[in-house]
Amino acid sequence: MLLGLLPAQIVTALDTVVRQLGLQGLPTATAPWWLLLPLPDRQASYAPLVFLVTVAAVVVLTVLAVRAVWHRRVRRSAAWDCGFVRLDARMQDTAEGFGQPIRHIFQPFFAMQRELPTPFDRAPHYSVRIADRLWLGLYQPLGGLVRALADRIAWLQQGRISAYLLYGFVTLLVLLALML
Amino acid sequence: MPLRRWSAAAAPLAGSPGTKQIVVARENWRARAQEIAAAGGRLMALWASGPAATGRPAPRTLYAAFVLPPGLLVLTMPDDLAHDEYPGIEEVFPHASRMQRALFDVSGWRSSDPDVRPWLRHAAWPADFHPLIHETAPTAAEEPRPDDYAFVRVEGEGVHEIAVGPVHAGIIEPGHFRFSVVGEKVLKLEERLGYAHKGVERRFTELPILEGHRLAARLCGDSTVTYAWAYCQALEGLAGTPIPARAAWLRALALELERAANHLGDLGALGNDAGFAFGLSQFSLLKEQLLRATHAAFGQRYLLDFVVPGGTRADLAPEGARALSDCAGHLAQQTRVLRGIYDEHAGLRDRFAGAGMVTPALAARLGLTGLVGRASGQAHDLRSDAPWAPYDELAPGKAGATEGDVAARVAVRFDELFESCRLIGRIVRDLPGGTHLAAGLPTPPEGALGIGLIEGWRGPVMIALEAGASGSIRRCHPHDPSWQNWPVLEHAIIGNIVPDFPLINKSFNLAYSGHDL
Amino acid sequence: MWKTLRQIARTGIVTQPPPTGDGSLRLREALQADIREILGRALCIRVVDSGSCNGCELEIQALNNPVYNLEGLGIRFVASPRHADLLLVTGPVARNMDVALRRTWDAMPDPKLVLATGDCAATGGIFGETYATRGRLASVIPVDIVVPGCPPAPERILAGILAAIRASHAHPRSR
Amino acid sequence: MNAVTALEWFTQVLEVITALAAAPLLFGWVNQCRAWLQNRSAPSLLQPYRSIRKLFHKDAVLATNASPLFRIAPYVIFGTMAAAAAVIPSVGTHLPFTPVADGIALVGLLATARVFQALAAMDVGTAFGTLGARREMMIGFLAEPALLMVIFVASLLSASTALPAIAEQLASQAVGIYPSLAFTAVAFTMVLLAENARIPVDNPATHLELTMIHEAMLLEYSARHLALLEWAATLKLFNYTCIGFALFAPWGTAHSETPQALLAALPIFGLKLLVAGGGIALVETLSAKLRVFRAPEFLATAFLFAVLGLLVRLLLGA
Repeated sequence: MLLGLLPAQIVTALDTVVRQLGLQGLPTATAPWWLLLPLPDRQASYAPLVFLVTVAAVVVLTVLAVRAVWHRRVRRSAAWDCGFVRLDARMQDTAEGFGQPIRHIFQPFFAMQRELPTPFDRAPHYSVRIADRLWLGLYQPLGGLVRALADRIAWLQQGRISAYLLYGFVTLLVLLALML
Repeated sequence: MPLRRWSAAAAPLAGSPGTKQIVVARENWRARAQEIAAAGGRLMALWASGPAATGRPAPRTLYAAFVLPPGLLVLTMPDDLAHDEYPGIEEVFPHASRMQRALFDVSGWRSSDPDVRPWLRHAAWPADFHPLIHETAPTAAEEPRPDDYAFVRVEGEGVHEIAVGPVHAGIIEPGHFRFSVVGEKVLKLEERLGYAHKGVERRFTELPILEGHRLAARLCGDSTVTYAWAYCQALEGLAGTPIPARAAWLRALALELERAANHLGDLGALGNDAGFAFGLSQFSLLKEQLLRATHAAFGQRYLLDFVVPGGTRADLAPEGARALSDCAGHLAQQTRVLRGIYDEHAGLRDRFAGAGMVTPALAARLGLTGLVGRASGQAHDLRSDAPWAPYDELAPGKAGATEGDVAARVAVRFDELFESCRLIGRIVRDLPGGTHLAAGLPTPPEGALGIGLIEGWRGPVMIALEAGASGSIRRCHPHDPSWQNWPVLEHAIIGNIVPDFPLINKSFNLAYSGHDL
Repeated sequence: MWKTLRQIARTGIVTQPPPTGDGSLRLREALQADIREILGRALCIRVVDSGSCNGCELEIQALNNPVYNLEGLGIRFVASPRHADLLLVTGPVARNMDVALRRTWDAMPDPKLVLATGDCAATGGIFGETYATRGRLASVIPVDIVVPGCPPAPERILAGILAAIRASHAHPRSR
Repeated sequence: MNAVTALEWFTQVLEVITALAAAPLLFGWVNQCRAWLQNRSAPSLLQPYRSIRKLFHKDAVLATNASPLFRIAPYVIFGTMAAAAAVIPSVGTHLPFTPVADGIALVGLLATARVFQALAAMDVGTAFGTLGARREMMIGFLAEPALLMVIFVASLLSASTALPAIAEQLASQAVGIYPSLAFTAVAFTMVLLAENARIPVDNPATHLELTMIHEAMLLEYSARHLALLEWAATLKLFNYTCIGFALFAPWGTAHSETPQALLAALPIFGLKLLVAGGGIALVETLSAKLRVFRAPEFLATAFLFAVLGLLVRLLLGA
């Protein structure tokens, strides 16, 4: 939050650290303190604090202006339901539904198993199982390989002190043989 | 073939050429339906009739009309009074389910099929009131109560529902759609209709039989000529009076004008629903020009009450004839240009192709009919399959496609529009002389059943008319092709995403009012 | 692309001048003239079909075509009742639509107007008042303007809309 | 930084007022062009103003479960759009306020508005609100990288990410056309259409709730809140158009703060707006709306165009 609103100060503070480390610092800050980057404002500029204040001010100004011209009443009524009264929680969009378009766009990346109802079903049912193709094709084999290796290596870990002592002894012997 | 064996006993229905009727016992009801299905027959309509009385027991009769290659076959089943339910035929004809549910709502006769949720009845009147068998209507509840309908739930993680309607954002009729979705993906669509239920079947019984065409004309505003003609056809069959040739030709003219106007409207709306406003402005302009030509010819933009028992209300004057044939030529020429633009527009093509697919196999299984059916390989059009006068002379071409997507439905509309323009020109040119209205229709005999069957722009419309005592109506059952096609829309949306639904729905363009009765 | 542009150029501007508002369609004088004037400059319409046969809808849709061109008058149809100033209702108020119609009316912010379109909304029409319908719209929600007709021509609907928002010298129809 | 003169502040204030006043006009102009291209007579140029005025004369209706966020969001969105207008050069480039935020910060500012819009849409919990919010976020997360890439290319050419500096630098070039800029201009136009709910990504004229993106998020709003949101939408289009001018058509902008220069710049600016508005209407007339899942492809194409521009600049130095 602070970084977002006062970036210039923090960047400048960091800059001194950078200079102390003997590296080349940022170009000398010439811009006013409230700008994002200590860069000339012809290249890029962003003043988050002013920005936020301005947007807020414009919004408040709008509210005041509308208050000045609008003198009518507010009435509460049921949400517009196309004249059909019985709306229930089933008509709320679901997370699954909200994400569906994006999933649709990235369909090639997913391996989907869908169970779709047909209009002939008396008790229709829907289910979907989604898996990541990258996961299936890349990470899962890689993970399998690592696990198989680990399984092999785990054989070494017999869990007895005598075995570990033996490992140490063998290692010493090998080192000795190499030295000679 | 078993069908042939028993159906040979069917008796021709007086006044309705090509239509036969046969009485079937209760235990044979489902078997007969199966045999008809096996022979390629399609369920047209299902209704019950019985004198309005205070509840059961009353001598009621169940009717089912099937379209078979030679013509219409009406199966009749008298109530044996020993059973509360009649055998349901949902398994044979999936679209029978809603007809059976509606039949219970109005006639109080339940089928044995599992889905017994109300269809036309919401919460506005009590469950034990059935408008066709109870004399006294219940007093209206002070506070209207919202409907509590058991929608099918899709279980599973992350599934949520989108409820749309009955009040839609556009200028369209009321209906409720319940989507079960995950994000944009549609898992299930369930329709809830009946919002436009106006109690027309009961209203018919309060009208004199010679006045009923006025109500028929107002069952479905976009198909007013179709319905009025179907009603008058049934009535004229009952009365046994053929109409003058000129009247038949004028009715056909009105029917083709209706078809052309609706196709123009749809083609524009389809473009607009795909975000191509140019299409809407161009086609709606053409439609306006057509309506004005109609006004110049008959003094009306939409031909409500144009078809009357015995003929037509107005005749065609030479100036009107010229206005119509000029307009038809102009329409055909402009539509050719616009079709080129639609076909070459990559964006539109991308929206239309592959959207809302109904394969011919699925269409056949679900009984898809009419214009939408013809786009899915169901090449049925009464105008050429079982032509009535004057279509036997006009010999209209049959449009068709097999892709079953929005693009195919657009293509069929274009083809039929061109054909309608041609027919309008032909009718205006070769209109036979004579009178356009037969004088004095006799009162039909009590208890007789007449069937009217007309291929409207949406598909085949049927009206079953049962005469009552001294010129009254005992029972009138109108049937819209939307009964067959609404359930198919629930299938067409599968595999598509939520924002494509309006376009698919528009490409079907089914009736609400005509369906809700 | 060129074909499209050529077709646009060939067609040209086809909008015809709007009719004048018909004050005789007015049932009551609900809003003050200055408010009406402000609404009228940017009127937003919400359509509810309360069980009509779809005939009126076809003529309302025609208002959007380039000939009548409602949009050119600063009037448009909107998707949400929250955005609407005028409720345009067709049909004999099917009881199944009763709740939905009231809710739509309730969802609209004041000041608002109601226009009954077609014989059904005006009187109940051929459907009347039955177990399934409530008959005329005025028995369900307060109505300002009535445009009869079966279906009323687009010019008539437009005249009704304009009567709702433009000051006119005709007195409200006595009931 | 130089001492800020009164005239510079005057330019700054003029800039914001121009934006607030001209944004609805630009919107009205686009609508007029669209109407003409649909063979109809057009509504008044002042129609957006009339709409805003009307909304200020309406009672507000709030959903019973609407939270304070729902009520605050329109002010925040309007405020951010107005603040954005302050850092985008339109008439003049000598703006004392621009050092506060450069092009990159501007993208962040626009994203803030988007987040508030989406949160407010989801606040009431109706299906359409979340539907719109979901699609808006999908469009947003694809459009932002493309927009950033566009700004990077322009800043490579002018060695600055501050929009006025870019505009000044590009306007002072002898040769006006860079191939890299041509690529990025295409990319930017695509982003502009997507971000402002125009065809082919969204349809501003649709009545179909299920297909909406931007409109779906406004369905619950009424009266003053709706007025602010509609005004903010016009401001957004105006801002994007001005970003486009700064990057691709900086000619005619006042580079000094003298009143004469500003007066000379105003008509040129108006002319540019006319052309841009007509261009948007023409694109909208000739194209159909994409399927929702084609929109990502559309924006990915925009991103690729921008990257192409970047590569052309880096590799060919053009």
